[in-house]
Amino acid sequence: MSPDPKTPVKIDALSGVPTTGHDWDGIKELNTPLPRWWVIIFVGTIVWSIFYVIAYPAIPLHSSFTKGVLGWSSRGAVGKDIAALRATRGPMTAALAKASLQAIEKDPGLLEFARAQGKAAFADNCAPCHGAGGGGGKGYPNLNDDIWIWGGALDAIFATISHGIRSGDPQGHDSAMPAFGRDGVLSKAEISNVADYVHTLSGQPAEQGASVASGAKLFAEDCAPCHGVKGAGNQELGAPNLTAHGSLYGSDKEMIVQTLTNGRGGVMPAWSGRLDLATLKALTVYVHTLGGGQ
Amino acid sequence: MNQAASALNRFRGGEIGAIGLLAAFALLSVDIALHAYTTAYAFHWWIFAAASAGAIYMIYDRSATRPLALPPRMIDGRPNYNFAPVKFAAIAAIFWGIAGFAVGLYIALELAFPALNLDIPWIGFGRLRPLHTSAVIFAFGGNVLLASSFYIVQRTCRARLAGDLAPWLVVLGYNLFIVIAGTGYLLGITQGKEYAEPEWYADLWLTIVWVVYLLVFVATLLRREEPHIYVANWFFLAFILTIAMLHVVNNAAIPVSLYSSKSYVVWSGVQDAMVQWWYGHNAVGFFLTAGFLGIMYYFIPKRADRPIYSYRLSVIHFWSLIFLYIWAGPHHLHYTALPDWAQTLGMVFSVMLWMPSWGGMINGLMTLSGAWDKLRTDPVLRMLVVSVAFYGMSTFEGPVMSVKSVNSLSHYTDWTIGHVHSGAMGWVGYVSFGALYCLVPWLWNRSRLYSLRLVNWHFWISTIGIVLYITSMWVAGILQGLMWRAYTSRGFLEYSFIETVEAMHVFYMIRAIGGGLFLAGALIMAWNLYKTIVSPETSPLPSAAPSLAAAE
Amino acid sequence: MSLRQQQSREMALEAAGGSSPMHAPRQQIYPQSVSGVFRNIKWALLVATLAVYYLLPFVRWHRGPSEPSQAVLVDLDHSRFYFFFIEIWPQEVYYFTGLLILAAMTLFLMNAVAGRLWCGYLCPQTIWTDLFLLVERSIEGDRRERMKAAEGPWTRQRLTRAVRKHATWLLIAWWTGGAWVLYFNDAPTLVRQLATFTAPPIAWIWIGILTFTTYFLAGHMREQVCTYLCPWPRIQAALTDEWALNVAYRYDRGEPRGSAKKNDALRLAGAPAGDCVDCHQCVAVCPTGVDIRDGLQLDCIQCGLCIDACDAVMLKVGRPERLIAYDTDVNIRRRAAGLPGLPTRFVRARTVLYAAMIAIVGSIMLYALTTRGSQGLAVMHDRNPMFVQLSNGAIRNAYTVRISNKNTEPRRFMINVGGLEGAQIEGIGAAVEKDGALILTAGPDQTLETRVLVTAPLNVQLPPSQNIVFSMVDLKTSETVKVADHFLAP
Amino acid sequence: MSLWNKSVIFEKNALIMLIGVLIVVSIGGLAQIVPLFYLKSTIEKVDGVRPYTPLELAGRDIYVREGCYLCHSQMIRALRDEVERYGHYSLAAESMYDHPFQWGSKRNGPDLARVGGKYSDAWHQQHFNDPRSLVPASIMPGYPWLATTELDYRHISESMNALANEGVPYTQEMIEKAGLDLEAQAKDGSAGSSDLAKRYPNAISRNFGGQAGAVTEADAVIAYLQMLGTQVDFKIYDDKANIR
Repeated sequence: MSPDPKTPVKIDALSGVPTTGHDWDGIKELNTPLPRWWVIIFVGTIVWSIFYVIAYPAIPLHSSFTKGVLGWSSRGAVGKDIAALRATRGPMTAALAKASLQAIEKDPGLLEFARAQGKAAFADNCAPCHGAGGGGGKGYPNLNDDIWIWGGALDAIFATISHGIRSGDPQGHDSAMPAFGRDGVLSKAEISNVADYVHTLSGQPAEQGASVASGAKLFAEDCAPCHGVKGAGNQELGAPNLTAHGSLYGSDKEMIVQTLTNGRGGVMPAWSGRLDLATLKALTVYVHTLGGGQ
Repeated sequence: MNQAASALNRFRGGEIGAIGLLAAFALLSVDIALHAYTTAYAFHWWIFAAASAGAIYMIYDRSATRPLALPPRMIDGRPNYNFAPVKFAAIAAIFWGIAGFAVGLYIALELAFPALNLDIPWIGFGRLRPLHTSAVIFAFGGNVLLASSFYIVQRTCRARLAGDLAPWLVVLGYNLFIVIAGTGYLLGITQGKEYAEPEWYADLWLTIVWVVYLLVFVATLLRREEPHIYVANWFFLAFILTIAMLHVVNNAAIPVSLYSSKSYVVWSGVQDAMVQWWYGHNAVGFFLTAGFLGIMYYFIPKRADRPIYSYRLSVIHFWSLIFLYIWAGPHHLHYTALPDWAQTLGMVFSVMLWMPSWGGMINGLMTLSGAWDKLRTDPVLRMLVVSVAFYGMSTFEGPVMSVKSVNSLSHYTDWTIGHVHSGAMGWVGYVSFGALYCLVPWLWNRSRLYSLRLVNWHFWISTIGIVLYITSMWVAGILQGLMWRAYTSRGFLEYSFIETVEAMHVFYMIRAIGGGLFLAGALIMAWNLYKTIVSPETSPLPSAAPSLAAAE
Repeated sequence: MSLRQQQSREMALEAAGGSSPMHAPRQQIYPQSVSGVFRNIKWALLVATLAVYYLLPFVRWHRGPSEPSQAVLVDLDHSRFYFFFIEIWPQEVYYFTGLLILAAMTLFLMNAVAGRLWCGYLCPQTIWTDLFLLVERSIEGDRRERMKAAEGPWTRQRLTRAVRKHATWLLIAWWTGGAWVLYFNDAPTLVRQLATFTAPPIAWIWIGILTFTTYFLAGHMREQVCTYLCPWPRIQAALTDEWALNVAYRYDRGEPRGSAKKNDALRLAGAPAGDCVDCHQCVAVCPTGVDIRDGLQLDCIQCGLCIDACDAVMLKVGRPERLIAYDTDVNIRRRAAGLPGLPTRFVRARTVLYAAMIAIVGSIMLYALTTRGSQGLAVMHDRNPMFVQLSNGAIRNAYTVRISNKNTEPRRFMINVGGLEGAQIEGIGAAVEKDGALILTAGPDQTLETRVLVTAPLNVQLPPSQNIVFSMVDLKTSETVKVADHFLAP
Repeated sequence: MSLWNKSVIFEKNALIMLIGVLIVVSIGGLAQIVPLFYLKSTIEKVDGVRPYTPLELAGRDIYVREGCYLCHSQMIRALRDEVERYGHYSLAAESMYDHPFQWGSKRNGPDLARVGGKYSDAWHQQHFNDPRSLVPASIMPGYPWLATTELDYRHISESMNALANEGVPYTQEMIEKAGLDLEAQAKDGSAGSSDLAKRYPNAISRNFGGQAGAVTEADAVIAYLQMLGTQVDFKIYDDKANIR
């Protein structure tokens, strides 16, 4: 401001700079010009901003926005970053595809890599049914324990993941628990008896009024061919071990009756077409090392 | 009868109107309190009812003793300043400051020792943190702003504050809002927007108070005896106006029912995020920067007894600051689902903001050239100077942190917390302490503070506190950011999240010590100011004496 | 009146006259060369600090075959920081908090003792500006010559001198940037890469940035950094007290100032006469252009050069030295009142407080550093499922365990679980079981992740959550770390 | 000269200054906020994002009430390590029914944008009761009262009505059946004639809180947490189409 004509300009004695002539409650203002460096840096940041705005997506328009001459976007960039990361992991992935499952587990480097990759693949593909940590749920096996229907050795797990169960894959596991009740093989009473017997197999006490003995007889005739005489199961046939604690569908009698009546036949997809060999191996090793692997 | 009639005659039109409105509001409050869905909500409306009744009583009581005519604007050609609301706000500021710092210390300890949450709903971290932020920003900072803006606008306009009851409505109403908001947080009443947690009814009440604040302020400006408006008042005006705009837009909400404390903000998702940080960043920009720059523009030249360094700089930096600040919000949302274009704008405007922010710093510090020796003898000036230095540091750090690549590391970490506190403790805290140390003796007509030695102690102790706080949070933030993005040589994430939490423990303890020292300093200040007020000696300080004491 | 004030006054008067410039051009300061005690101290510090800065990256320190052999190295790729015998891992970065606190307290202490010691003697801005001034002086001549040239036309000589000066500055700036990046990579390798233009782009970018900032700040901005930009001078100025030593002019001795001859005459006549001969040498040598005789001011970085300049003059005119000297506020005031000066009090509440804090923080850090473990153990319990029941009914919990070996040779560790009697521990992958414990081998400076399964014995009543302790023992040194966790059951 | 003279008009007239300030501070907000409403690219086109079920909404209200957003973000940034740690970066569409948004600004705890389905209900229950009984280094407060406090959902339909007025696609039917839907979801679909799954595709119903009897606040919060980030199927989501 050029000083107000009505107010006399005074020179500040100490700095020798004129004031604007005003006085508010004893406060005056000097009329010092702006420091040059301040103006230069201010203009500098503005110029820099103009360049930046031209280079990057910045200005909203009527139905779109300026995309920036560099063609950069945060989502595009993170895609590239992840692709680059995958690329650095490439040699390990190749090694994974080449090595045998047993060899992978013996090599600490490969194992760590396989577990990390398996964990990510598991979260994407397997967790929806088996739970985030492979904890399983009703009808979906817990992969952390030592109970395996189709086998918990490395090769068996690999086969199950690759080809699935009742998945339509010709190499997949394919057998089903018959529906003894629905198909009229056993009567309701017989089913109840068998259920009573099965209930005791895993060490649970028999229920009140249970006819364990007649159930045992029926079991030997109808069930033992698959589940074995002692009910220990048969992984070749996918027949669960009935003596184990915990069961896929629950171990109370009602559940067993249901299973006997309607049969069971859960489905696991075949992954060999969808996932590459390295990922399949990684998944196998991951599942095997969750804790239950045989 | 006659007596009653004459008593009635004593009431002014404004008082009758106020009593009527308050009575109606009291009835409404009771109705809502009786039908409220939750007891917490009912509790708040009982407070409203009690406050209305109390206000009616106070107006009635005052009318009996006050002179019939409105207080004159001038006595013997000198302005008859109204300092009573200023005094109230100054004391409220000290009270809320201590409370806010104490809660801050407690939640800092909760992060170091989570057992301190005691499994009690009301004192869990999630409920106490908004209490801390609101108490220090809005309760402490807000009352400092109310006190100093009402003081400064009167003195630099040489005019009595506009309104008779209105200034009281602003000061008391604002503190009522704080009580409602603060108790609400403890009871779990929050709308879940950072720094804007109070629910719809508290927001509405604040809107009323704030509009009256704006009216009082502008009306006082219009009454001024000076041809020009002083620069401090430009900043106050921009602060009051912009906060009103931000508050109304950000808090637009639909309540579930009149009888429910719950409401849902009308904005959602990405738009709400943008509105929130448009508000949130400018709460910093206008509440904690523009408002406190107004304080600085008065107290530094006044205390140093030197002219403002550059009028031109104040013009340029004022307008560029308020124009640029409002754009900076999206830098809180870098790499989020906010579209890239908005992030870019947030970043470049934050960078451009650097020099306009520093304009305030230069004007503050260069004003002291020629009075530099006073720093040795006047610890209050010392505080004011350090506050401006911290202002300079955090307004440099801010643009740096708004750069996307820096932000990708710093965001979500304690670096942000450190940055905020270097601004909050160093700038806002110190400039407020400086203002209070100036204001209290001036308002209560004391020639000096009770003890300058104690001011020195406050200063030395709290500087160490700030050093501990900021250094620990800087390192903590950078460390946590680095740990989050650390990869093993095989190309997998190196640390689980909980390991990064574990690594914070040491820093949280150092931070708590720093916060404790800062609180200790504030307690020293409170004692000092209390002793200043109750000390019997009354001869006014010659240079800074108000020309006339307030009549009420 | 300082140059800055003079210049702003001219500009403002001009502005008042009508033509209103947006901003004030800067008035160049031409500090004159000087010699003396403080100049020598500053030269020594300049040489010492710059030598450390430029040469430190080349100091070797052998740690082992797989480790970098640079004494001071910030290895960002592997997130390690090496400082001679110390190697800092990311989770140990809290040492830097200690260092920052120590640095702050040291600055505070320096301040309480003698004001802006940092600004005057140690700040990089001061040191590089001094270096750049040295170059300027040796090419363009001393103060008078430079001022004369600046006022005159652009002659051939002036042009060549300017080119030589800026080229030298840029060279120094470039070297400064170059030294900086050497701290982040193996120095000899990087030097070779830079020489053959095969260095990574990030190195070039950083060299570019530092070249620019050094050239700009030390060559052009100079004292403006201290006057306007840097917050530290204000804080420092606010932190000194009346007992701190500061560079000050002794009014009582100096005033009334006048020419040597005139004052000698006055003195003979018994009239009051000061020692100051008003030669302006103190102003001429000042790197920030202040007149110390105006008292304390914010531009003064307290480098002491005016003391040297004044002493030389005092010697010449035969008056006692230290008309300008380090003095305390208390004594300045006492002398003004005609009282004798008091001895400097170094032991005061503030100095003791800061020294105590330095001692406390320093010893905590020393303790932490000497007792820091060379091995780390982190345990994370599985969250889903939290436990499993095995076919025989036993309960098992799974943990992800990461061990780290901070030494430079491979080590063997044993991991044990305590707190759950009879528990079985089983490792997956790299772990080998032996006598109910796990044996792991970790390579030098490596972390190793493994999965550990803990199975509770059958027939034991388990609470929903039982405290257990993982311990990790170095099989050679028996160094042990322990980490607490939980064993969960239905 | 002229510039300084012109600026004087503001400082001589309070009302002109008021208007000047108002104009200057309005520009930035208008330029940044308004386009977010009209630009179609702001919110990605995705399938699967539905409004919260009444139980999830009640849980979300509790999440807000306890101030969870102060320590937990719900925003996975488009950065490599975040995508690796938490999953696909968050989309704007995923929070389009969030009144208010809960992206957060500080991570004292991990991001929760995709916590849904990551841990078991039982883990959440115990973690709320006593976080350090599961994670010794956790600094989270305990929330034991959630499991013991009955959920107050008398006014949940009013809440949904308020949200519907703000544009959340709650139908009249959803609002009317809110109470039933809530009970159905918390009790494994057993609360009579509720077509929860029809109204809210992919809504999971089970006893989230793990306790028999009345619906508790734990049921609601865990139901909310378990659905976070699970709505968009990223196998069919087209990243490239939504770069903006």
